[in-house]
Amino acid sequence: MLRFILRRLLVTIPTILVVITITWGLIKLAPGNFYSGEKRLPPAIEKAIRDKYGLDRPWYEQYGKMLWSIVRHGDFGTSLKYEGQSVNGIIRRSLPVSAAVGILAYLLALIVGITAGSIAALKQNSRWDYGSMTLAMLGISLPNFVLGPILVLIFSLSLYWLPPSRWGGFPSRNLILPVITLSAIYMAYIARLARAGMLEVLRSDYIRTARAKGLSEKDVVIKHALRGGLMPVISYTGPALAFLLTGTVVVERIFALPGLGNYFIQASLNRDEPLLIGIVAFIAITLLLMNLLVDIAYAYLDPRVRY
Amino acid sequence: MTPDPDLIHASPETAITEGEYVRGTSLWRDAWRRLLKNKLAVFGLVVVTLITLSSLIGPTVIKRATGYTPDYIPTSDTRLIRSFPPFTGPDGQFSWTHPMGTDNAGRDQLARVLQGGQISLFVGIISTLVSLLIGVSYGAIAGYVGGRVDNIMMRVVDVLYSLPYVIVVIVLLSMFRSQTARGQLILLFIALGSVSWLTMARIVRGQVLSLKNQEFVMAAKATGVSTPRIIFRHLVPNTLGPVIVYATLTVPQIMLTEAFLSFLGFGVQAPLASWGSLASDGIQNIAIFPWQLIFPGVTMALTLFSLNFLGDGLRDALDPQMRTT
Amino acid sequence: MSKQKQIGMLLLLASFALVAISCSVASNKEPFFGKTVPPERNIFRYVTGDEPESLDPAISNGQPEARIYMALYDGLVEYHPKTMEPEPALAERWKPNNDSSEFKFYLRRNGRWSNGDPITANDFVYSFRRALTKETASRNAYLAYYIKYAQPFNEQKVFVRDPQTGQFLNAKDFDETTPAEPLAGSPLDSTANAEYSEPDVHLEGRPESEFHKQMHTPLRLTLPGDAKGRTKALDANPKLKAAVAGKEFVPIKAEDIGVEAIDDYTLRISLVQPGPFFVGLLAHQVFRIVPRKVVEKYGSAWTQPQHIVTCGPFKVKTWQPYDKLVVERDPMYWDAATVKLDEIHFYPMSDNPTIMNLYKVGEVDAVLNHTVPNAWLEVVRVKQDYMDGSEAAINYVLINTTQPPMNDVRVRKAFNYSIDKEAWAKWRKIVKPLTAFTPSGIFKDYPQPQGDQFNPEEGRRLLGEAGFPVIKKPDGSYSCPKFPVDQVEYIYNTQESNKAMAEWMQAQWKQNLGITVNLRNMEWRTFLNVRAKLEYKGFSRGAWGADYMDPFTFLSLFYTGGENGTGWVDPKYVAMLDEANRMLDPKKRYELLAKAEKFLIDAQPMIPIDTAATNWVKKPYVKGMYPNAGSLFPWKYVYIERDPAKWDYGVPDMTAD
Amino acid sequence: MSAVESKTDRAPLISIRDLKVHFDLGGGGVLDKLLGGKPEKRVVKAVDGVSLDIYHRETLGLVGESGCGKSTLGRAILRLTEPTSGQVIYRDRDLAHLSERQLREERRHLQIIFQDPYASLNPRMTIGQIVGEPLETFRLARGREAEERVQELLETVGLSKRFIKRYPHEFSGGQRQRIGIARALAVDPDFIVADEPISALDVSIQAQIMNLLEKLRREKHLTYLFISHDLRAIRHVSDRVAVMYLGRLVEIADAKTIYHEPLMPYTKALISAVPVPDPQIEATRQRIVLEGDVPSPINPPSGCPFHTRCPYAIDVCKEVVPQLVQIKPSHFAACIRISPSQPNIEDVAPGDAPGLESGVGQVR
Amino acid sequence: MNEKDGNLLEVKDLRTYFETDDGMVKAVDGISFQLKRGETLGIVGESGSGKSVTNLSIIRLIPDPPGKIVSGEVIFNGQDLLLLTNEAIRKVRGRRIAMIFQDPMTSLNPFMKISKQLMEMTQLHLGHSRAQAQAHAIKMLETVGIPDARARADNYPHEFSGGMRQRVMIAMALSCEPELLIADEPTTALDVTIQAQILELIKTLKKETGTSVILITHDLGVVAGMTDHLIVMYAGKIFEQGKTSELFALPGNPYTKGLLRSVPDPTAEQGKLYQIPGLPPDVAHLKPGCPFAPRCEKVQEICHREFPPFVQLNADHYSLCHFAREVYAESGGGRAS
Repeated sequence: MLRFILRRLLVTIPTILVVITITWGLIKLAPGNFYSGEKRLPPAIEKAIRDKYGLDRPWYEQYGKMLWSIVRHGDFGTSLKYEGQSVNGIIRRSLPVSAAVGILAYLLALIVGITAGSIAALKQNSRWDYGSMTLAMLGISLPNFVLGPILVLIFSLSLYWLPPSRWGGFPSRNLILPVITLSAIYMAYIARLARAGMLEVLRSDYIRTARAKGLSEKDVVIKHALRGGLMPVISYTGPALAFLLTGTVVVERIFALPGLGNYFIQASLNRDEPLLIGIVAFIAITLLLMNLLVDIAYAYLDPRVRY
Repeated sequence: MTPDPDLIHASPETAITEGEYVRGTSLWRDAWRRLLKNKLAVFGLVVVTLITLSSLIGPTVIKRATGYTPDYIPTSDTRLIRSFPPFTGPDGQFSWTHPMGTDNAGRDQLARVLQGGQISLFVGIISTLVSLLIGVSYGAIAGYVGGRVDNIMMRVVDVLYSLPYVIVVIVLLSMFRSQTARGQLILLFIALGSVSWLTMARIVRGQVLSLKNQEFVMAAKATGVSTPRIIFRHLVPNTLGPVIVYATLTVPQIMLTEAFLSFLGFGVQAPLASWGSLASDGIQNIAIFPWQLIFPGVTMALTLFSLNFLGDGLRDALDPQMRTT
Repeated sequence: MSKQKQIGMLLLLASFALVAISCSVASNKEPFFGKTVPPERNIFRYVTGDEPESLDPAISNGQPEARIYMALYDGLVEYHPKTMEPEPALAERWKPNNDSSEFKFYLRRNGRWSNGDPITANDFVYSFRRALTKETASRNAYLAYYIKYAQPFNEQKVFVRDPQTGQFLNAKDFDETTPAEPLAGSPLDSTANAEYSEPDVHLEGRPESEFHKQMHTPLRLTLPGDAKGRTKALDANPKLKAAVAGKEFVPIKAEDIGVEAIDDYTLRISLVQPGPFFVGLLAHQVFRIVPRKVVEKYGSAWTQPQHIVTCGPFKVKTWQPYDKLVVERDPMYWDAATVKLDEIHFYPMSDNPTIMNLYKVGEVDAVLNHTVPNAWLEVVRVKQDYMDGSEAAINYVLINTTQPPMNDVRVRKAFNYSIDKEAWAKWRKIVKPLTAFTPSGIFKDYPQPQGDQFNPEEGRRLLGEAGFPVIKKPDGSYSCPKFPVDQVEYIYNTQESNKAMAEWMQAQWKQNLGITVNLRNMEWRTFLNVRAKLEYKGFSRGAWGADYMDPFTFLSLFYTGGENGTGWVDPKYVAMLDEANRMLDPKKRYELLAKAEKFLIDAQPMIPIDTAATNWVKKPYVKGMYPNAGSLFPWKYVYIERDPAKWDYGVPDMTAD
Repeated sequence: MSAVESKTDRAPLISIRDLKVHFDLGGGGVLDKLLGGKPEKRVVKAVDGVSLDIYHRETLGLVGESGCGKSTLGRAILRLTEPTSGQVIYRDRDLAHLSERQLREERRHLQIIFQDPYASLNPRMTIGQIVGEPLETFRLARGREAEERVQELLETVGLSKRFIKRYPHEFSGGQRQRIGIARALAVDPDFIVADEPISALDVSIQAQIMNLLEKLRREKHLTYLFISHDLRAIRHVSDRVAVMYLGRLVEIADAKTIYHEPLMPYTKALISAVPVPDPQIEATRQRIVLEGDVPSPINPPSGCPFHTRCPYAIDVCKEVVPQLVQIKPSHFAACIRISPSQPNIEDVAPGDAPGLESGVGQVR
Repeated sequence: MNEKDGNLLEVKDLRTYFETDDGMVKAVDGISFQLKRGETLGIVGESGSGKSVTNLSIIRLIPDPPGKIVSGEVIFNGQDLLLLTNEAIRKVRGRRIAMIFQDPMTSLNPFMKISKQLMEMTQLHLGHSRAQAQAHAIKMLETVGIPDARARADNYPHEFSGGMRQRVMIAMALSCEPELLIADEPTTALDVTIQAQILELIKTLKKETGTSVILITHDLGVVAGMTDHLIVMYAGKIFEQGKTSELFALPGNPYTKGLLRSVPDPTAEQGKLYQIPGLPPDVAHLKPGCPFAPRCEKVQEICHREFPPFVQLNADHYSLCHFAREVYAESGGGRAS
């Protein structure tokens, strides 16, 4: 197991380096710069800014310096756009925001999704099944940038129940709408995955065995079916959680949350090189780590899987 | 050589039929038949067809009927340049002129939604095709060849996954700059297609990995079939089910991305619009003119909703396993 | 089966619900936009716009930051809450010399930093020098270029000194930019070019210090600091090259800048030219002071909440970037008695609908300028909390004048003629049509010139003259088949209002000239890059808001050649502006500026569209905040009024004092 | 001396020499050593040194329990599974060492029929396409001619030629197996590996397929390697039978001989385990019931792989790897407890290993 | 014979149908049989003949939908199982009627330890405490011949070989000492040597516990040595039933006869094997007449037209054939009435 984990981590390193390198190259290719404004700055000032951040040094020097700082100290430098703020600090600060919303949304999605999916599977082709699957389809079909504003319209702008946006700390009422918006599609996916998984398991021989043993339907489902039926949900959790943890751009934009996804877009738009590279590397690492974590969880949950 | 008479003795098929050849229920015809039995899929098919048709001919019809084109801004009369609620005329009274109301510039929303449908459906279809073309071949090759090649190909996918999409699009659009709306649209397709295939590649690879040890592949190998032919003739068609389902899931993803790009300024260019760009415009005004979001949003959701049902139905219909009880 | 019905029902229900909600929202007859419940505590919640780049006032040039700096830092002067005229801040009073080329500021003695340290003239000297240091890389340094030797110092130039005599070479001996012909009818003011050979007698008698004397020696010659740039400059001017031979180059030091602390509470600023408007400039963020000790101790991290020391009415309490900046009343502030709020919460947000939604539900008390989306005006403008005021800002369309067909002034004019700016203004509701390049009605006594009015006939004629005849089609519409449509486009950066404007322009040109100009929207920084590098064809969106309250802030956009995004450059225009700026009499100066402006609009490197208007909302219980032309608010006057009788019902009176 | 190179009047069509197919399960890398997870390289020795001649026009039955490597051997001969080492000589060419292109040419003559008639036909191709594909690949026929040929093939295997446009899912298991056979026949092969061709079929259909294969062998002069775990079927269709256990051949003899006079304890047990459809016999018959399971090929037992279950095993069996040796004329076995002089294991004195002297065993 | 006394199970006119896209599949269509206490009944048939469905119907494990027990009675110890409540039938399952299935690889829950799966049985039905159940589980594992049962009880199913898993299944099935054990193709997925082991085991355990057994298989060899009575099924119908010995010796149905002849006889010389021509029928589209008619070598015109009668050939030997007596006679059993 340890061996497996270490091997996976080792494979990750070159991938991350390639990602960093390409991202760096892309920013260099992207037109525009972080300091430009409606009125163009006098050349001398532009030069001063470029000198300050070493942007006029030869490319290999800039690249080497960046890489060395990352490899040697794990330091992604300081943001260009936000003077004096370290990239690591920005990530440390924005991650909890994204993570809070993301994890809550995923928990909600898990609870509702699994319940709905399992019920649908157990009562296949019943009203329950059609009802929850129609809702799940709706969840998949309604893009969150439509759903979010509609929720805001109803619960904030019309009913004045909940704040329409902003981060209000954790926990706070501000979280409710973004969490629902974010979880909708995951809820729907999980419901479908859970249903499919449960249906497959319920058809399997060992469930027939369990029934033949005389177990009640409740025990058959809870003790025997659930674990196997939810394995697809587990493997979906990895990438899903990684995306959720690292912030979902759209929801963070709609609800003006100071999360990682927001910084990610801002860094791209601002051509904030160190910040973007830092976030990209962080997201890539999280993605790979989450996948690894899921594999480990899989091995833990499914005794047949061993590494 | 004459067949051994007792070998073909009275098998049930002999009863089936007339004619030189029994054209068996071909997979497609059979699938079609099964699809028609699936009520939800038929619902999906009907809605998608209706929306597609009305997107195609709707704007023309509206122009004939009311004189409005999707990009008509009534600049001569500033009174008209504002957003009317659905079924409301400039006088605030009931009117059939704008069943979906108008947008900020006083343009007929119905015409715009229909015209947006052209773009959105087109974007969705083209990008999905790209994702099919690249994703399926890439995944199939990686999965079939396996070993080091597979490893490298999948690392490439990992890397592409992790790249900051916005920056990629910025660079792409600045490197291949195009003045015309159509050129911009093509660039948009490239930008969207270039990321849409990643997940598809992974899915197909997974499928191929499990398929490639099946005996029919070995049988093909044994009869000397070349590797490309094995991949594209034998393996790829058998990944169809998951591919179709994922393809239908790609469409909303693409539309979402397209809307987001429009939102950031990389999407379709005015006066063209897509459902995504209409919706993101609508979001701007949600507190004041909710119909600007609701109509494109609902049309889009309805389409995706139907597409999903259709995709599910197609998957079931095309699954050879589903046939045997 | 029932499946279909279920789906149908679901969708139907959903759309009914939504339509019902939409009606309830639209038919809102309240006097104010949303809730009007004052916050429980004595705090004020304000949306500033984009996330502040830094809390260091020297760094950033944005308006969001400017508003925050106004809470945290003080300068010599502060903007008047209504007129935006400079009013005394850390400087109790000031005195210009007779040609406004030198100012003496008398500081108040009770100025203190938030850590209790007294504020002295040296803080100003330090802060100004720091802002101009190349390493600071201040985006705003150019605003201080009026200070003597500030620009060459910022550009790291050198003086030229004769090693034997120790004498510096003077600029005027090598000046080549004398105008080719007299620019103005009136003779040049004699003092403008006068040498300061005599000690300054206009002010308070004799020069007071060595430094002051030095400031009054003739302007020294400066040359680029790097060898490459210098060689280029010298090669271009043989006379100069000869003169420089054998001389030594002395880097310009911070100490050479024309800022002097006469004593702890007296500051003198010497300018490179007369600057009647200079005091107005001093309220700008770049002239606000920073704490030397802290800056030197922590470097760029000095603005972090745990280190920062400020000098404004408020000091930093907590800072969560991209979330909120909380500032609290600073008891050390010299005018702390006037400060009414306990705290201000600055919310960095940039998405207008989101901001407006937040405002509507009463989560914020006021929002920044240009937050009400155009389409909302219909609803919001009639509310009593809508802040409608004239603004020192304009919208215009830039033209890339370097490429055909737009290099032909007739074509440019044709496009200008065929835009109905009146109709546009009517549609936009709050803006005023503009034919010149300065905002109308902002600068008192400024004789703003008039440009061409809407005249599509004339436009079509000019276009035909330029070789692109416009044909009237049987159905009454126009077409211009010869016009190379693929050679023009209209670029803009993605934003609702820009898109609306672009579509409007497109429709106007199509209607009046029969030319369909392609629109191309871009992401902000790509747009800036494309525009600055003239990589666009035809037209580009442009807008500018005043840095300070003077027409020059607009006219100077075309001052530095080539960098204005149009490629249009005319030394004559530059000379005209120079001449005007050398004029001491404000009235005459205005006349000359207006003349230059007329010259500019006749050349038509851009199409002026409108004078912008302030466009924001504040809750009626927010008092002491006015829709001034720069949308900059001295926070110490702002307070929360809990008595509805005293609320603002409508735009607060801007004329009363 | 290699046991299989005995004199026969017939020339072998295919000669397999010391064929090994090992599957690497990972482990043993630098990382593994460092971390101690799987310090040993783990290898499945699916086929471990098999030498075998298959003669013209014979049916060689290959029997063994699941996991013994019989299918792997069949596939390795055709190089559908890459052999690790050894040779497969066919017409003086070593199939195991041909290039991909040369191999593809040779495949014309060597075909395979699979166990699972559901999995071995591409569900998305018509019968005509499936059967016609080899023709197309080897450019044997095209267009009208190819179609006729396909029809002919279908009739040969007892299917109506009218089925040509239909899909596999429309057929029953037996019919699909016929399609698989038609595909194999399309190229006119010399040699067919029939890999458990009847295991997945219903009893009534098994007989049909066995008869068909037999008829085709007669008519088309085919040579079969008939792989099965069903001793009854093997006995019925084969001329000679080879018994495999854990990747090795343990006994080869005529079908009749092996059924009536098996030498190896394993073969005996195998035959005795087959239930006979006759209540009388079943009631009286004394079965040899082997203890335990077939050991895992990852960690095969040392010495004779069968010693863990063998009722006759003695201590030496744990150390000595028995070689396949001719015990009786044309009857080879790999057991150290028998020898040509003492072929009957029951008669060997307890504890004796006569085979050791006569070269059956080799200390590893 | 007095049927009331000895019968543990009596199935009467059982019909189980499945609704599919292709139409109604009559998987089991009106079958009746009895099983005496302590006896072993074999059910033989090819795939799709309805033998498994019969047995799933007995303990009501037919997936519904699409399956449905349309009619019939299943009288177990005098009680009609089809009339029991869900709660009551659950008490029968596992406790009184236990099942083992064809594929031991998939029939055990892969996520659960062996011990837990065994313990579940006795905890549920016998009210064992954890410790009791544990001890019992280990005892059962030892009984079925799992070496080192105590240690291996904590393994997961995948750590067992196929034969071992089938032993575990048997241990589980027998842990509540059921009155009836239904073994549905218990050896099909196993190797011959293992098959022999398992069959021996079932035989031994049956002898020890006196449990009645229904053994379902397609292998005539398996039933030959194991069963007292035999049922041959084809197309959802019982084609022939009788004492095993008699049925093998004197088959009274052309299908049974064909089946017996098509099994290769290892003792005989090579040569052409007897084969039943054609394919098993499509149960969804049965024509009137005898379902075996298209494949029958004794087919007459009547066979295509009329459904054959269930002819009694001997005391408890029945055959579904128009010409049952002729066939019976041909086999040498003509003398019986």
